[in-house]
Parts: sequence; C-alpha cells; structure tokens
Amino acid sequence: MAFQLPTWMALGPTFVLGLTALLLLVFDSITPNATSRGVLSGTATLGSLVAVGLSAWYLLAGTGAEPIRLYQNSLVVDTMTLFFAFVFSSVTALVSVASYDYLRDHSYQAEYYALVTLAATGMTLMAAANSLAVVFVSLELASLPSYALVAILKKNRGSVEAGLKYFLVGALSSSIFAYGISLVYGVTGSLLLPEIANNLAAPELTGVLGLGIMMVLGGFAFKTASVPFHFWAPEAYEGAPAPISAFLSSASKAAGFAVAFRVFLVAFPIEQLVTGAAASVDWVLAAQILAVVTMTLGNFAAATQDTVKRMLAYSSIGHAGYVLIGLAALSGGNNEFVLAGGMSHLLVYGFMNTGAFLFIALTEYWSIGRNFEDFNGLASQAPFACTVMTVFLFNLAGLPVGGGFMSKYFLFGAAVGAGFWWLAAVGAINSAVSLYYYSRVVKAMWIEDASGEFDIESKPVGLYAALAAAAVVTVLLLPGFGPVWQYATDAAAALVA
Amino acid sequence: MVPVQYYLLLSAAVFAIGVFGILTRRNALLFLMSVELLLNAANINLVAFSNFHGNLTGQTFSLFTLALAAAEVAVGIGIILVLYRNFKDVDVTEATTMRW
Amino acid sequence: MWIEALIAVTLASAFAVFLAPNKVAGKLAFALSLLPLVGSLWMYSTYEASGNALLEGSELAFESNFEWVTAGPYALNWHVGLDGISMPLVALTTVLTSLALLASWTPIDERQSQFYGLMLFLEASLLGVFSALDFFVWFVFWEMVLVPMYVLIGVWGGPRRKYAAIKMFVYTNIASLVMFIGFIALVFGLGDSVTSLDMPAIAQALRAGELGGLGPLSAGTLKVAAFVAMFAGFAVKVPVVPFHTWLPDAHVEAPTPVSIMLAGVLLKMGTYALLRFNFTMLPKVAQNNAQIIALFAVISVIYGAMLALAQSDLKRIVAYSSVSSMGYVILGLVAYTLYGMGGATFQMVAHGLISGLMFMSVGVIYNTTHTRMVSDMSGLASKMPFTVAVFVAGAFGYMGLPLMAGFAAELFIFLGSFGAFAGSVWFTAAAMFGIVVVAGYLLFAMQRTLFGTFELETDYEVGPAAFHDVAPLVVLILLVILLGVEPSIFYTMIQDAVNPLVPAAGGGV
Amino acid sequence: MTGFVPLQSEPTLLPETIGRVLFGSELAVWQEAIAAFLGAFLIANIMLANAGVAGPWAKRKITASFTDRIAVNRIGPAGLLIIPAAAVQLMAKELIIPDGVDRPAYDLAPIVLASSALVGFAVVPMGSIFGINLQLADPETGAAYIFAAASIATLGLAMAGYASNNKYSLMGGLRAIAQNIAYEIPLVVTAASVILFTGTLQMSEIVAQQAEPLVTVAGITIPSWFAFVNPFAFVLFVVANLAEVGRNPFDIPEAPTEIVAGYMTEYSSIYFVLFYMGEFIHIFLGGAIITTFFLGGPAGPVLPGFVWFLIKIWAVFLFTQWARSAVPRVRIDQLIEIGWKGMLVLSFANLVLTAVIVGVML
Amino acid sequence: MNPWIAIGALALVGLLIPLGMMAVSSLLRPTVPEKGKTATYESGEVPTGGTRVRFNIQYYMVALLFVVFDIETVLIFPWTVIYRSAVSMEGVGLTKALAPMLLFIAVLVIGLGWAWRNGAVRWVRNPDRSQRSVERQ
Repeated sequence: MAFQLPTWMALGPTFVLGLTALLLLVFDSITPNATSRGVLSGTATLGSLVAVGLSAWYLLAGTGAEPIRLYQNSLVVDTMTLFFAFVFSSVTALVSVASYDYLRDHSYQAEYYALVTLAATGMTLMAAANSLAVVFVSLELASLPSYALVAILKKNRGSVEAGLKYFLVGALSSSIFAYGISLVYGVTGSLLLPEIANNLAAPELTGVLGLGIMMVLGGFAFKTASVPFHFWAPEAYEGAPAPISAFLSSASKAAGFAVAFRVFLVAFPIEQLVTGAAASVDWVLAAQILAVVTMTLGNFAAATQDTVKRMLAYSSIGHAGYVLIGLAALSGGNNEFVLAGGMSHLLVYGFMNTGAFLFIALTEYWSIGRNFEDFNGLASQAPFACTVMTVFLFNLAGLPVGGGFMSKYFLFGAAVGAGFWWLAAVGAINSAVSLYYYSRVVKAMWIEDASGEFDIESKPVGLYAALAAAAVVTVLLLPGFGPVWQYATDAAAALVA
Repeated sequence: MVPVQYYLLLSAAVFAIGVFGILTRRNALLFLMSVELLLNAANINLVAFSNFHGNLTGQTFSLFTLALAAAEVAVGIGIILVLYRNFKDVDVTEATTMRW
Repeated sequence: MWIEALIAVTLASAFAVFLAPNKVAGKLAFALSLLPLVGSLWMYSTYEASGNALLEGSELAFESNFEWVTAGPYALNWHVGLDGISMPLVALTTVLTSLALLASWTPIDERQSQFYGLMLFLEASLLGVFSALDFFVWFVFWEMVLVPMYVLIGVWGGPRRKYAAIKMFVYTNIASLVMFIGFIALVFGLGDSVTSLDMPAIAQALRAGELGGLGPLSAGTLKVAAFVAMFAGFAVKVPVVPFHTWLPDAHVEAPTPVSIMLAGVLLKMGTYALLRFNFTMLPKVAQNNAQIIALFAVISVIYGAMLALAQSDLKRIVAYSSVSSMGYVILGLVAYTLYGMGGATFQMVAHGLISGLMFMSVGVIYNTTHTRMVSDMSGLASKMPFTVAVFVAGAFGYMGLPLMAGFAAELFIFLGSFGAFAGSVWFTAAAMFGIVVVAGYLLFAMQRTLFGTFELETDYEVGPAAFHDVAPLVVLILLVILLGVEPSIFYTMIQDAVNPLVPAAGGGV
Repeated sequence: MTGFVPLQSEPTLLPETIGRVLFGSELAVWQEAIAAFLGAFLIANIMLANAGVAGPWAKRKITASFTDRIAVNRIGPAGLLIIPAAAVQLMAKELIIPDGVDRPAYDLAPIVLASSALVGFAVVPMGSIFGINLQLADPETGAAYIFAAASIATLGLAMAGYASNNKYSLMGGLRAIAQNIAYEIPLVVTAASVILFTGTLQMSEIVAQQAEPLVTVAGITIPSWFAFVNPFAFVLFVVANLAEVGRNPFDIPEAPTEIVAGYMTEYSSIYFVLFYMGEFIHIFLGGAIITTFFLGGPAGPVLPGFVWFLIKIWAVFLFTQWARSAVPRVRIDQLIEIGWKGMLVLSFANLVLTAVIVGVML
Repeated sequence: MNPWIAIGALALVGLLIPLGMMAVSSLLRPTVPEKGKTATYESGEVPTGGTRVRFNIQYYMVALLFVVFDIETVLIFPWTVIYRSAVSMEGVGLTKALAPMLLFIAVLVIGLGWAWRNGAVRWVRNPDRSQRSVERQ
C-alpha cells in the first residue's frame, strides 16, 4: 500500500457507526417534522455497510494480525475486534434495511436508526475493549440504546413491558458488573486487562477476586442472555419490534461474548487461575455449569412455546449456551479451536438468527398472528419468504443447508477435542430438541393447511432484500466457511497466546 | 488512615441494602434507587481501592460510573414513564401481558 | 471430476424442477434424472479401481481431492471417489430415483414441482453420501438427506404424516449427533498422527494402532466408546432393533416414491456407514464383540419378521420385513469373512432393488384400490394380473428364491457367517429361521389379497394400472433377476473392495 | 499514601489558628476537631449575621430606595433594631402544620435549605482580619465542593414543595427544580472556563492567581480578576447565579402573584425563618462564589481582606436586589428556553473559546 | 490538618444552628390547636381536590436533560483542571489536549440540538407536533 492510514483508523468501523448515528440525529434536528424513511434508513444502512466494508478490508489486509494498541492500551484492534466488527455491522445493515418497511407508520424514525447505530458503535467498541473501564462504558453504550429500542413502540403494552424488564435486569446486572469490576480492581490495582493478569501472580484476596470474577461473569451473562440473567430475553425479544429482537439476539449477544472472551482469556488467564498451581478461581467450571444449564433451559423452554417469536427468543438462549462452550471447554488444551468454534458460530448466527427474526418482522408487517398455527400454510402465499425462513431454521437447527451446520459441528467437535465430550453430548441432545421446535415452524408453513385467508397486500422491498441477503450469506457460508474459520482461528490464537 | 477493609465493609453493606431493596420492592422507581445504591457501592470500592493502590484509575472510573448511572436513570425513567402511561402503575409486577 | 459433475447436475436439475410449473415438473424431473442415471452407468462402464477406498494400496475411480476448510490442526478437504462398495450403491441410487420419479406421476397430485425438486435434491445428497471420502463432506451430505426427507414425508404423506416426519427427523438427527461425537473423539484421540478429516487417513491411522487417550479416556476405552457411539448412530439409520421404531411410521405415512427411496437407498446409508466406519476403522472392536453385534442382527431379523407377521397393512409388512433384511446385512458384515462381507454388501444392492419393487407394487395396488389393508381385499389377481405377477415375483425375491438377487445375497451371507462367531452356528441358524417367517407372512399376505375371488368394497374403478406405473416395476424385476443370474456384475467389484477387510483373505485386522 | 494530602496554603487556616491558641502547635485529632468546631461556629455566625442584617433590614431599605419610599425607620437608629425584633417575633409565632403533610420531609426541608447554604462557606477564602485567615478549609477540590454544597438546596426546595400537600407548594417546588437545574449547567460550565485558567480547584489557588497584574493603565494596575480577564464568562455566571438563588427575574418558584409563596406557602413560625434565612445565606454564598471566581476573592487595597470580601458579597447582594426591583419576572417557558437554548449554548461556546484561547496563548 | 474535619465541623454546626433555633422556638411559641388553621391554604377558598395534580410533562423532560448534561460536566471538570498543564506538557500539546474535548462537546451539542429541535425544551407544544407520537396499533 502506498500510504499508511493513521493508527486510530483501525477503529474505523466504530467511528463510522458513531458518525452515522450523529448524522442521523443531525438530520432529525434539521427537519424534525419530515420523516423521510428512505433517507434515514438509507443513511443507517450505508453507514453500517461502510463499516462492514472497512472491517472486511482490514481483515483481508491483515490489519489486526499484529494487535494495534490505542489509547494507552485501553483499546486493542486485533483480528477478533475486526471479526466481530464485521458481525455487528452486518447485522446492523440487515436490520436497518429491514426497518425501512417495518417502521413505515411509526414515529421516532430517526431516533430509532440513531439508537441502532449507537448501540452498534458500543458493540464494536466492546470487541476492542482492553480495559475493564472501556468494557463497562462500551457495554452501557450498547445497552442503553437497546433499552430504549425495545420500548420504542410507546403505545404497545408488550413493547413497554419488554423494555421495562430488559431495563430492570440490565440495570441490575450492570451494577453487579460494576461492583465486580471494583473488586477485581481492588485486588489487582488495575483495570487494564493485561495488567490485571500480571498482578494476579500472588493474589492475597482470593475470595474477593473470585467474587469479583463471578460478578463480572454475571454481567456478561446478562448481555449474552445466559443463565442466570436470561429472564429478560424471552420478554424483551417477544415484546420488542422484531428487527430489534433480531439486533439484540444476534449482535448484542455476540458483543457480550466478544468482550467475555477477551476479558476472561486476557485478564483471568486459565494457566494462573484455573489449571495453575495456585488454582483458585475456577471460572471455567462456572462457565461449564452456565453452558449446560443455559442450553438446556433455552432449548427445552423453546420447545414448549406457543408463539414463534418467543420460541426464537428461547432458542436464542439455547444458542448462547452453545457458544458458552467456547468458554467452558477452555481448560482442555484445545483453546484455539474451541474459541474459534464459538466465534464462528456467532458470525453465522448473526446472519441466520437475524434472518429468522426478520421473517418474524415480515409476518408482523403483514399482521399475521404470533402462534405457530397462524403460520399454517403461509408457504402457499409467500413461497420465497418461507423458503428463506426454512433455510434459516434448518441452519439454526444445524442441518447442512448453510453455515449454521458448519459452525455448530465445529464447536461441538472442538469441545470433544478438548476432552469435554459430555459438553458436546449435552449440546447434541439439545440440538435434537431444537430440531423438533424449529421444524414445527417449517411444518406450519409448508405442511399444514391454512386455516384462513392471509391478508398479504404487498411484498415489502426492504424486508425482502434483508431476508434475501441474510439467506444468501447463510447458505454461502457452507462452502465458504474456510475464511470465516481462518479468521476465527487467528482471532482466537491472538487471545490464547 | 482508615484501613481499606472498612471501606470494603461499607460498600458491601451498601450493596446489601441495594439488593434488599431490589428483592423487596415492587415499585420501579424504588428499584432504580436500589440500583443506584449498588452502583454507589461499586464507587465506594473504586475510590477506596484507588487510594489504597495509589493510582487514579479507580477514581477516574468512578466518574464514568457516575455518568453512566445517570444515563441509565435517564433511560430508565423514560421507560417507567411509558410504563405508567400504559399500565397506570409503576409496579413492576403489574406488567404481565407476557408470561415468564 | 465426474462425481462432482454428477452431483452438480442433479442439484441443478433439482433447482430447475423446483422452479418449473407443476404440470411439467414430473416429466421434466424424470427426464433430468436420466442424466445422472446415464452418468452413473457410464461411470460403471468405465469403472476401474481396486481395493478398499479407506485402506492402503487402493486405486480409486473418479477420485478428486481439494482443500476446503482448515479447522485448527485439521484440514477438511473435498475428497470424493468410488470403490467397489460405493459404485454399486451410486448406481442403485440413480436407478431407483429415476424409477421412483416415474412412479410418482400417479400418486403425487399437488405441489408437484416442489416434490420433484426435493426428490432430486435427495438424490444429490445420497450421491454425495456414497462418494464422499472426507468425513466432514460425508457428514454434510449425510445430514443433508434429512431435509428433503422430512419435507417429503411431511407434506405428501398419509394422515399421520406430521408425526411420522418429525419422529424420523428427530430420531435420525440425534443419531447423527451421537455418531458425530463418537467419531470426532476418535479423531482427536489420534492426536498428531492425522492432520485432516480424510477418511482413508483416519482409517489407516486407526488400524495402525495410533490411537491415544483423550482426556480421562484411555485408548482402549475411547475405542469402545467411539464404536458404541457410532454404532448407535448408524443403527438408527439401518435400523437395528431396538432403534427401529421410526421406520414403520415413516414408511406407512410416506408416499410410495418416498418409501422406495427410504427403503431402497436411505437404509443402505446406515449399513454403508457401518461398513465404512465401524467395521473398517475399528475392526478389532467389532470382532471382539462380534457375538453381541450378531445378536443385535439376529434379533433384528427375527423381531422384524415377527412384527411383519402381525401386521395387516401391506406397506407395514414390507416395512418390517426391511428391518429383517437389514439384519442380514449386519450379520454378514460382522462375520468378517469373504462371503459374509461381500454378501452383505451385495445384499444392500439387492435389497434396494427388491424392496423398491415391493413398495412400488404395493403403491400401484394402493393407487388402484385406495387401501392397503390385507383384510380389505382379496382376488386382486383377477383384476390387475400384471401388477400382481410382479408383486409375487418381488415377494419371492424377498424370500430368497434362486435366480433372484436376494438369493445370491442371502446365500453368501449365510455361507460367510456360518461358524464365523467363535464357531457358534446358532446365530446363522436363527437368522435362517427368519427366512421361514418371511416366507410365511409373504405367502399368507399374498394368499389373502391376491388370490381367490375378488372382493373389495370401493368406489374406485379397479383395473390394470397405467403403463408408467408398471414400467418401473418391470425394469426393477428385470434388474433383480439379472443380478440374481449374474451377481458378478457387482459382486466382483464388491469382493475386490471387501477383501482387504477380511482377515482370512490376508486383509488383516 | 502520598498524593492525597492537600497542599497547605501559606496563611494558616482558621481552625489551625484556633488550635494553636488553645492547644499549642502539635494537635491531636480530637483537638483538631474542637478547634474546627469553634472555627465553624464563628464562620456560621458571621454568615448568620450577614443574613440577619440583609433579610429584615437591608432588603427593605434597598427596595425602598429603588422605589423612592422610606422603609423600616421606626425601631432603633435607621430602623436597625427591626432585626432582633423580627427574630423574636417570628420565633414566637405559632407553628401551624397543615393536614396531610409528609411529616419527615416537611420538617427536614427547612433544615436542609438552611444548612446547605451554610456548609458551602467552609471552603470560601474570606480573607484575613487582624492577621487571622478566615478560611475554614482549603481542600484541593474546593470548587467542586462548593458547587455541590450550593446545589443541595434544590433538594430542600423539592422536599418542601412535595411535602406540603398544597398545589402552590407543588408548583413552586417543581418550578424551583426546573429552574435550578436549568441554570446549574451553565453555571458550572462557566466556572469550568475559569478553572481552565487556574488549572486547580483549590479555592485559595484560584484567588492567588487573580493577584497577578493584568494591565497597567496610567499607573493603575488592574489585577487579573477573571471578571476582567473573561468578562463574558462573568456576565454569564452572574446571570446564572441569579437564577440559582431565585431572585428576579428568575423568582418564579415563589412568584407571589401567581402561586402565593411557592414552596414556602405552608410554612410558618421558625420553619419560615429558616427558609427565609437560608435563602439569604444562599444569596451570600452565590456572592462568595462570584467573589472568589471572578472578583479576586478578598483581595483589595488598603482595607483588610475580610472587609473587601464583605464589600464584594454585599455588592453582589445589592445587584440581586437591584435586579429584583428593576427587571420583570420571566414566565416558566421563557425561563426554560433562556436556560437551555441561550445560557447553555453560550456557556459551551465560552468554554470552547476559552479553551482555544488558553491553549493558543500558552 | 485534614480539611474535611473542618468541613465536617461546619456541616455539624450548620445542622445544629437550625435545630437550636427550632428548639428555642418550640419553647417560646404558643400552641392553640384549631381545626380551621390546619386546612390546606388555597388563597382562603375551601380546598378542592388533592394536591397530586398532573403537571406539565416538560418538567420531566428538563429533568432528564439535566441528569445527562450535569453528569457530563463531571467529565468536563477534570479536563479543565489539567488542561493548561497538558497543553504545555511534552508529548501532549494543544491538539491532543483540546481535540478530544471538542469532540465530546460537539457530541453534546448535537444531542442538545436534537433535543431542542424535537421540542424537549419547548414549553408549549404546537398541536401539529403531537401527531408525531401517533403510532401504529
């Protein structure tokens, strides 16, 4: 390359997303009365696409191969940062496109897009955070807009209730997280992750440290909708506008995991805390328990739901459980593989789960009911949308019609390789359960006969475009899983090393 | 000089009060106040430990915690307000259009 | 590149048919299915290979190997190729698919383009399963089979189709996961000695005894655990009693062409995988526990036959008899003798054709009479003599009548297994008893339904079936007889591929 | 443990002076506490005296002068004895507690208001008289502390408005909060622009930095009081301070013609005295802040520092009384718009400009 | 001497003085209970309704704005303290000391401008603006 970008441009995706949010607010300040959906949605989409492009370009150019440390090491841009920035901005782009139709009669359009891009900014920052302070701030930057977004349908009781519950659990867990940070700081005297690891050498206050780490874990559990802070997830995903459910369940969850991976691997190294001679704080064990409980609870609860959106919400908890394997199987000496499994699953999940929720958005747009029965025979009316949804669902279930298959089996394979075959076995059982409830939707759409007439007046362009894009990427990730895995492995290697 | 353990005890007490408030109160505003207590417990720790370790990291971070707590309250009160408009109450257990 | 072309053409046909209008979908699908059929026949005619694909010193036909994904220390490659075991199965798949498509014209009367598209998609997946030589590629295709199967049964099946479809779906998916965990544990147990998920490499490393422990498991335990996991996984597909309960439901509810594919090809996936994985990669474990496995096989044979005897639904009878027949295959495989393994593999093909024939004729009868209950009808022979004749021929094939493919297969199996199990002849003897039961119930059913005076309360016109219904029957019966008369068409290559596995033939264990 | 002991500014602080007189040079903690308590008592009483003079007497006199009337001239010389008279009269009045008040809050509100105004003076450098430096404490974070103390009053107003069970009170309380918070930010941001110059939050340092000569015009040296250095900030601050202390044109929380007496409506007897007194102390606290930040603190020629300090805070008081007489009251909507659209933007502009100028000039 | 001892002392005095005045007053003042006296004062009229009246939502909007902006001043203050020394410090300089805060204030100002344009600080709303909050369903 002929010229060298300044190092701060490594955070390009973050800046682009943040500027997009500000630009949207400026738009709305200039013309608060006019609601030009196209301009707003277009700006948000364009901004996030630029962020997608930047992160992809950086990945290809190997920007993160040698971690770029910024602002006194409180931010670090490595492959993982860019990998997740790619995920977040892709999901943001999909959600922005889809919202063009979904929000057609809603108020607060500009605010909506601004909040979405702001939350995405926070998420990209989370992936780059190398200091607990940045972790906390970026976590809040991602969370606060999300609370508002969930409750943005002010006249809809479900939305408001969802927003309230999300907020209450979120506020609680973020304060617990802050308290955990303060304890960790108290023991180690630093908030920078590498320094925390350095100062762990001879912790005198092991109990305090353990409590702190568990509280930090709790904070991540909230963000990733894992047990024990998962209560909000079904409510929030069900009540929120469907594109927001997509955004939260895909991007937000991935962000939680991104930061959890970095914090736990860099700040609380396994060699010192878990397997070391002075093994004291076995957070891997805690992660194992959380993983098993989370995936089991999520999947079995999903199997008992009546409404599709809520089913997807619970299944999203189940997937959080799968990804938790990425943390839970870490002491087995196959860390790189395990972590990369978790990361690549998050990437694929970003597309397939967003797609599934966007399909729900489409049905909400058409005012089709929420129950499984309401979807009966939908395929005869909207074959394309239903085909695409089937692709997403089979991917979520781990059938080989797309990348979901690859990532799930790589994850399970990695767990087995780390010696945690029982984790994989639990995952396998859950996966089978998930097949049951995912196929219920497929069954309803394709197999059952319609009980009534659907009132489908139009095929919304934005939603269809987002669905198609998500589906194409999901399917292409099956043959094209190589690069994803490559980058995930690189990212994991940087963390493990 | 006050030993750092005392601060830890104080913050633990504040934290416990906050948790107690969260567990026993159903009013959303009281819930918010309890959360503020939790965050302030963290702040006590941060400032105390900052002094203990002789670096400014903790104090600086506590400023951020304050700011974020305020932002959280701003968003939270907004949500509680729309909750009140929809449910005519700020009891967090009132809103049950969805089952758990 | 021929295998890729075969799969690609089939997939492309599937998409083309999916997009075609309903009216022409059936004919278009049949026409397009001739392409892979011709392709596979051409491949058969130019087939030149020796040895077992997974073992040293083999020459594979149409092999190709590209890099796909690198998963940590393991390279996943696109590796396909054919040997004497897979070639017949590939041919079987293409033949049966074309015939099944032909047999779909009458019963499938709605959403045709989707149906035929899925059938072709199924064919592509099956071709992939039988030709893949990299574990992950194989697994992709293996799982891919489920998707069209689920929808095919679920949409076009009988009254309880939803239940049957989801049962099949969940059952086999759990099985795959169990198998996956078992196999992956093996691979990791091999440590650095393998650097890819290439099946030949893994098989050779395992046979060379390079397996180490994994986590808390020692090498020996790991071997057995993995064997059990894989066996359980494949047993569901085969199916082996007691994992068989999904099969009768699926068969009964599935429309005729899907039943043909299910019995004719899908069940062979299970035995094929058992042969490829369990019996090739972990032969010692298999041999050490040969009696237990044989016991499973014999129970499948007898129990399947007994259950068939108790059925009053023609299709259910044939379905349970499939369970029984697949028991023979396992019995033959685990014998680890020349004839046993060869015969078992030959039985896969033979049973594929015969069960296809049986289901097809039951389908034709059903199309005409709209019932499958043995008790409902009698004297069909007078109304549709040709169909009945084919049905009778198929039934005799099932019973192992000489000059039919089934005879050759079962004969080899019994020859091979007799005395194979530590000198115990009881297993084979018991299995042979199964044949008697099969003969009993088939004769009983035929006597009730086909002969005597015609009696059936129905609103439908009962008469000879259409040409396009009968034609596949004829083709199948001819193929069955051809294989019965001249088993060497396939048996030579099968034996060539199986020999290296058999200790007595110098294959070593 | 280093780094957190505040710098000892040169003139000894009041408690230490008292401590040395009482106990010698080495002080134990309890001795320090006693000395501090005595000093605090002295400072509090100085401010109480100021408020006492201002409330019943000076305020009336000033207003009368502006409106060309004669006021309080009956008792004592120039009516000065009205001060003790009013004190006794008000304290001896019956306390009427209306039905339905929220008792703890109702009782606490006047105490909060009065004491919050008092505690702010702890860090104010009041200058010295007779060689005694009348400053109680001089922590590094003095400026932050004084703003914090001053804004506690809002809490008292809210409590009073809410607890009184009276619509006027509620309105007054709400208005008081809206107003205080609307002008709090311009106030603090403008103060921040001063801190940009000083680079410290320590009150004595802020004062010391204003002692430097700015320019010398015709032999008269103008000190670098920030009122001269940054007059724009000074004006902003004074206006914002007017709103903070709730004087005209920003007296809508009380607005007697609209809502009787706002949050004070239901208070009588000593409670009313506390409110009334608290407000005046608050005005003086605002004056003290302005004095310290912009008017060079107690600095001045010839006279002792404390006298200059008194002159300056009384000047600010005079200004508030002038505003009270001369400027019409704004409406609540105007108040909010002035605050959020005018003052806030101006104060941010001021901050940025100051930062740029300070940065470039260095 | 720790300055906070003196500040605490003044806080104590600040509490004791009002309390003392209350105590003195309670000794001096008469108590003549009477029903009419304790009625809520509404300019001499008979009180109507409760006091928990619904008040203008703008009070709330302003409070919300305040919470955010006031806390931002918390973040501005430390910067103002170190600004001068940072500008003259080796390796920091004007740009590095000023630019981040300018960015920070710019974000704040954009937020303020948005709130301004969307009527957060406008006391009287135009009727047509209320249309904006009409939502589907």
